[in-house]
Parts: sequence; structure tokens; C-alpha cells
Amino acid sequence: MLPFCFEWVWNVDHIIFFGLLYTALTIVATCVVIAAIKTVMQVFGFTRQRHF
Amino acid sequence: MKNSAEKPSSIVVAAFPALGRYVSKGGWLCFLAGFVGALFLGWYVFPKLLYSSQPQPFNFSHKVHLEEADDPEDVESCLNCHAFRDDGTFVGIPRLDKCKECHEDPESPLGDSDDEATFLTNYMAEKKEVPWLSYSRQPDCVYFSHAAHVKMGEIECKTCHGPHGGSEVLPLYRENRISGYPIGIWGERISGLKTNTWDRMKMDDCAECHTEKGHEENNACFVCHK
Amino acid sequence: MKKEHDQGKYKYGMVIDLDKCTGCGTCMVACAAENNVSVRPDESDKQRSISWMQVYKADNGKEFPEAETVYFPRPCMHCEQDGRGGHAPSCVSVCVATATTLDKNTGIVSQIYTRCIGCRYCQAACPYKARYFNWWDAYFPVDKGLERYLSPEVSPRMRGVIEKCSFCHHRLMRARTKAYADGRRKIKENEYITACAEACPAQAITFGDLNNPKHKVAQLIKSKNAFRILERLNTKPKVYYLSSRDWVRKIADNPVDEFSPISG
Amino acid sequence: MDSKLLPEGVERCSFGMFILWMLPWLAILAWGGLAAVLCLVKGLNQTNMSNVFAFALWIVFDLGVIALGAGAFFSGFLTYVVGKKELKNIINAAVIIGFICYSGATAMLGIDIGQPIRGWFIFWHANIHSMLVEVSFCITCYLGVLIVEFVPIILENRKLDQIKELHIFGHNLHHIMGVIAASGTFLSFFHQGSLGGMFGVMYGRPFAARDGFYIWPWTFFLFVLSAIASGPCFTIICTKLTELLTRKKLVPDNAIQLLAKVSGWLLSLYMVLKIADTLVWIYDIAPRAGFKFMDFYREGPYGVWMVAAELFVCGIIPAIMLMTPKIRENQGMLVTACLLNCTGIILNRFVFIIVTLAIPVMPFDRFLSYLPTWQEWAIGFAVIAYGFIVFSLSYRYLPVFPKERELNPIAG
Repeated sequence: MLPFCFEWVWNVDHIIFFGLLYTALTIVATCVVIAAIKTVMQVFGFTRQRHF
Repeated sequence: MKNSAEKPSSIVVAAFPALGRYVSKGGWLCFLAGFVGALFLGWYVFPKLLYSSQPQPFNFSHKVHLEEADDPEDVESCLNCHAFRDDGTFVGIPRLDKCKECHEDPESPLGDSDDEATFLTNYMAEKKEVPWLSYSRQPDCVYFSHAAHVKMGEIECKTCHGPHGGSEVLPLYRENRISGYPIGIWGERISGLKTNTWDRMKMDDCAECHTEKGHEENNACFVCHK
Repeated sequence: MKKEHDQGKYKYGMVIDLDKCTGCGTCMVACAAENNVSVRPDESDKQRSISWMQVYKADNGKEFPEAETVYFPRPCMHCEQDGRGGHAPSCVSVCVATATTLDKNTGIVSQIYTRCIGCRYCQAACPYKARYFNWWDAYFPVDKGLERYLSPEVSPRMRGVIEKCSFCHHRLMRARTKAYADGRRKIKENEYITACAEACPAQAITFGDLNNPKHKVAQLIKSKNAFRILERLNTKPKVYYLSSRDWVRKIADNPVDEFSPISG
Repeated sequence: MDSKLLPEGVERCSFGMFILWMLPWLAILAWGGLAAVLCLVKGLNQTNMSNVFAFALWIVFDLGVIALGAGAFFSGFLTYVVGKKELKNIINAAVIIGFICYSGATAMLGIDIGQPIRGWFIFWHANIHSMLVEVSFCITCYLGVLIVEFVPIILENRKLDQIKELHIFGHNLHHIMGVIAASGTFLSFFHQGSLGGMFGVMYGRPFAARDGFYIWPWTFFLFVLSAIASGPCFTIICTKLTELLTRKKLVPDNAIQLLAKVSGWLLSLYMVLKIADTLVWIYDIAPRAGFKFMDFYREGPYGVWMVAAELFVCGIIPAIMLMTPKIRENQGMLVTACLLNCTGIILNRFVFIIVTLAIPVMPFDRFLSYLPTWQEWAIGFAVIAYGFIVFSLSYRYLPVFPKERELNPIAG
């Protein structure tokens, strides 16, 4: 549910609950995107690949 | 390094501009063509396929019937034919009896269009109801009280149905092939965006108006659902 | 701004006089007919058939001549609370998709079939077993002509959703629409009653607004004989029962002291 | 035949042998698929669920596998957040088991709801006061996390690893694993808890209802604790089973022992709290609702023996066994303790689901019982078969156990 939905209520419960949900989703998504970007950068030699 | 000319390019790879050197020129063209094609399919072909078109039994001119009214969009003018019953329920599209009130009288001022001839010979003479197709038919789960909105809420008909009191032709009836609902429910635009209050008839539109008018309590589920 | 309920909130409720109830089952039939309740070719599987209004039978467990029987007609109780002070019934607070809500203006617990996803959590949470799941597609035997009696005011349910008593909500909407057409905002006591209340031959069921002291239900619940089923759970149901018999009042709740379960 | 896909330097059975091993599991999966199609096409009348048993075998399976799948998040937490290096040797297996459990449970839930097409309503029209919404949100997010954790393992396949881009991507994913594991821990914590909360908030059912903290009843915390107490044990069982089937030692003892030790202590903490919770329930919650403890067990097959079995046989005994170094170092005893622990947790879930629903709340109502149909069993077993298939494939083609080569040097 997004805040512009008519069922949305601006109260603490909604903000905490959806806040945590969207935060968790953002963290996971950001991690994957960062890994993907790093990969692209390393593949094209923009950044030096660290030795694993 | 890979030789890009020999590798079949894929859309996934093409999605990253930085990978451009991996993909040949042909690959980019393919991607572009595919992208445009997908947009065309989604925004033009899909809506065309989704909605079936059916003509109304014959044309009806609201303008002709409201010629004597001062304001064709006035609620009282509409209520002459789209009337309330005694128990407060709404008639909707008038039945033949209503048409009869004027059209049975041979002295009544009648036009001479083909549509009128169709009406008089095929329906009026045969005493057969006209199978009109409703542009605003809601799903079965929806309860709507016209009395609450028109009589108590004093809302104009055009707020939801749009101004068509002065229209001369009936628009083509289009129905969603999957859900069976008329296109007016989702709205003409496939994107679902609206500019006028009457562009859509979805639950969100009902709720939006209730909220705007300060009737949040009417967003309770059972007010509009049955 | 004119508010629809500027006269204060309504709280529709029901009072069932168990001393008058004969257990005839007319309420069950009237309810099923009124609300387009789907049937089965074979209705013998009672754990999976649907009956918004269910008549339960209980006895005092004694031998003749002291043996006595009582019938508990059980619609949805339209509880006010969940039992722990939460201001929504158990079924409402657990519903995942907001398919069921307590309407604060009428006190009626709604059930929206097109919103229900069929997870059945509400069914598990309801202690009154008032909620029913559609295990099959809706079925109305065509050759028997039953489909011609379907009411257009109640939408039939699809397979895989929960349904339950709605206090004949469509009758409330019907009454309101009539009132609006007459230019009134309020409806009269007799304009909105449920199908079971209307059909009960013993007139054991009374229906009305519990918030309105002029309504008969509001007066009846003040009786010392008035009680509710499982009152101890603190769900604050809006269906009250009346009985002058002590043992009947007692078996409506789970007494911690001696109590023997019934037969039947 | 598939030798180029196998990890380097390890021994695997022949391809034909592998197919032979997979066939029965595939057959069960197909059987479950048939049942699933029947349930989706004809509806849930294919099951023996009823208006009384709204939740049944599938939910027991669901809650069971999800509790046992907690090994993934807890091992991940211990490995990446707490920094227990020795667990790196078992974390892959734990992640795969977690992935199997969660994806299997999600698939099952998809069949279990009456209108699967409307499943997205949970997210779009969410009622945030419902514990089941919390469950659904966390289970889907956490499944995403598990996929992100599983992908680098898949990318380590010999063939895939040769592709430079995938190799780098896999390593980059490895680098962020700490954050992923931490968010996975957070999600799984709430998810395991809200599964318990689901039953604790059924205040109309005195058998399951519990008081609690804020919106979470005590079962919330008990479920989290019991899941992290049994999850590692399930990981141990799966590893031991793999070792038994492959006749190889795959995980160094220190990893297993650490998991067993942690499990034992958590289980004993859980048992203390669970017993306290049971006493509060017997002496406060049940009487408030008008029930005596024995009222719940008056009829039907679910007697007081279940309480005894859950608390003592499958609770206190394995807790003591796992806490005592002498006992848990004995392989047979270790596996026995782990099995008892897992059984206890499944029994706990069974009690909260089936027994709660079987016991009537209205005094003039009757006790009812339930037996699943073959369709229900088929789907349940299909999830197990699915687990065997995914784990076998992973073991065969991916370097699941990092120490395998070291522990099993190939002669010559």
C-alpha cells in the first residue's frame, strides 16, 4: 500500500510498519544494485578489481 | 575479450549503456525496435484487443430531447427520463413506457431520422424493450444509491457521468473482454489517469470524492459494497 | 457541513428471546433465501455447508422429567472488540486484506467478497464459528428454479472466499435510500430489520439500534435476563439473548466450575 | 557426462546413479504437482479442511519448515554479524536449506488461499494490524534475501565461475553479505515472531491466546526463540544426512559443535520461558476465559500427553543433551537430540494450529477431528521432495561445503 491510496491512514502504526518494510526492501535492493554497479565498473576497468 | 560482432546481443545486456561495446550496432537497433514495438503493443494494440466494441441498437440524441430545457446538464432535466421510483431506487436507462409518454402520440413532434424509424418500427410498434448498453454498469459487488448522491448530496449528474446532455450521438459501447465491464469504469486512458471527475468510475474515485466532501465515513466498505 | 450521521452513531443489534425460540429453523431458511446463500447438491457435510444463521441445540444434561432443551440461534455476533481491548473484532484485526471491517457508524461487521483472498484466518479467530468459507463454486440448482429467487440486492459469492451474516445490510441500504427519497436522513425503527427477525414465527428475534433508547432492543438488553454468548471473552457482541432459565444463561459461557458438555 | 559441471577436486557419483537417486523425488514432486493443479482448478474442496479446520496440514507443514529453516538466518547472523568464522563451513548448506524451506512454504501458501489470484491484496490492501500481513511481508522480503544469498553460491559453479562478469558479480555479492545477513536477521526475526503472534492474538481462542508486549503476544517471542533453537539443529540433521548418504565427512566438527551448543542453550532458555508461559496460561488466561486446563483435553486424541511430550521429551531432554559437551560430541546422541528438538518444535506448531481449532470455544459446541486427504499429503510431501531435489542438485554441482576437498582428499 502506498501513501496516496485512500485506505492509507497517517498514523504511527502505518508509518512504523510500512517504514520498516520499505526500509528493508530498499536496503536489500540497494545492496544488489551496488554489487551490480561495482561489477560493471570492474568489468570495464573503471575501477581496479580487488584481489579476492 | 569477446568479439561482439559474433555474439548474439540480448536485451538484458543492451539495457546497460556501458555494455555498448559488447553489442554490435545491429544489437542496438534490435533493442530499439523491440522497445518501440513493446510500447506500441502495450499502449495501442493491447487496449484495442482488451475492449470489444458494440454499437447501440440505434442512435439517440440527448440534444434533441433536451432542446426545450434551459440547461441540458441540469439535474431536473435529466430526472425527467432518468427518474427515481417511489422507493428511492433509480430507473437508470428509461424503459419503453417512458418513451411511450411522448412517442405514442402520433401528433407529437417527431423527427425523420433513420434511427427514429428504427425505434418506431422495431421497438415501439413491437412493444419490445430497447436493449441499450449501459456505459456506467458497475460490477455486481457494487451498491450505489442515486438517491443518496442526487437527492441528499445534491451532486450534478455530469460529475460522474460527464456532460452529455447536449450530445447528438451515442458513443461506441466498449466492454472489457476479461472483466465484462464497460470502458467507463477503468476510463478511456489505459494509463488510468484522469483529468475530469467523470473520466473514471473506480472505487478510488468514489473514495476520493467522499474524502473531498468530508464524508470519510462513507468510505466504509459496506456503504458501496453489497 | 451536513453529516450523514449527525444524530450520533448507530449501533445495530439483535435480541433473541430463547424462551420463545422453538428451534424451528425458519430464521435459517429465511436468512439463506434472503442472502443468496449457495447450496450443495448434497448438504450432509455440515462442516463445509454454509448457514449464516445457525441454530445450536443444548440441553441441561438431566434425565426425564427434568430434561430441558434450549436452542441458540447464532448469527454473526458483530463483536465490538477483539477481547483484549482492541477496538475491532478478532476477525477484523486479523484480516490480511482489509476485507472485513467494523463500520463505526452502524456497528455492522462487513465482509467484502471481492476483497477476500480466502486465507481463512478470520475463521480461525472467530470463537462463534460465524464465518463460512466457500469450498465450492456457488451453486443454485437451475432445474429446481432456485436461481429465479436470487436477490439482486446481495451479490453471490465466488469460490474461495469467506462469507457471514451481514445483519441484512442491504435492507439498511434499502431503508436509507427510501428515506433519502422522502427527504429524510433518519430511518425509523421498523424500516430496517433483518430477514430472520422478520421471519421468526415466534417473534423471538428483535432487531434495532442499541444506541437509541426508544428502540425495543435497547430496552430489552437492560433486562436482568439478558446475556451474551461467551461474554467472558470480552468480545462485546451485539447479539443478546434473553432467558429466564438460570441454566441457559449459565451454559452460554464457559463456567470455570462444574459444567458438563451437552449432547447433540 | 556432466563432469565439466562438477566442482573441482571432489568425488561425485556417476550421472546415471544421480538420476536414479532423483527419480523417486521427482515422482513425488509430480504427484504433488497433480494435487496442486487439482486444488487450484477445482478448489479447496479437494482437501479435508472445513469451516472448523480452517488451517490444517499445510499450515502445520508451513510453520514447521519455516521454523526449521530458521537455521539459515541464525547461522547467517552468527557468521556475518557476530563473526563466528568456523560457521563459514556450514553457512552455504544453511542458506540452501533456508531457501528450500521458505520457497517451499511460500508455494504452499499460494495453494492454501482460496483466491490465489488475489494474493497481492495482502501487499496492496494490507491491514497492518494483522499478524499474517507481517508474516507475508517478512516472508517475501526474506525470500528475496535468501535468493540474494543463494545466488553467489550458484555462481560458484565451475562453469559459471569461468565467466568473468559472473565471477566478479558473485564476489561483489559476497562483500555485501554482512548487510544482507543483518537485514535477513531482522526480517526473519519478525517473520518467525509474527507467525507465533498469529496464534497468540486469537483472543477468541483461549487455547492459543496469550498476553504480550505492545502488539506482540508472548508467543511472538517464544516462536522466535524456538525457531532459532531448532533451526541450527535442522541444519545439523541435513548435514549429517548428506554425510551419511555420501559416506563422506563434509563439515568440520567445530562448526557442528558450535551450532549444537548454541542450539542447546537457546533451547534451554526457550524451555524456561515456555514453561513459564504455560503456567501463566493454565492459571491466568484459561480461567479468565472460563476454562480449566483439563477442559482443553477432555475429548479427542489430543491429550495432556502432547504437553508432556512437547515440554519434556522433546524439550528439556534434548536441551540437556545439547548443553552437555560429552553427549553432543557423540554423533548418535547429537543426531538424536537434534531430531527430538525438531520434533518438539513441529509438535508445538501442530498444537497451536490443529488443537486450537479442534477445541470448541462455545460450550454447547462439539469437538471435531480432521484427517487430511491425499491431495494435502501429496503437496506436503512434494515440498520435502522439492527440498531433496534442490539440495541434491546443489551438492552435486556447487561447492556447498568449502572443506569437502580438504576433508576428503582424492587419492592420486
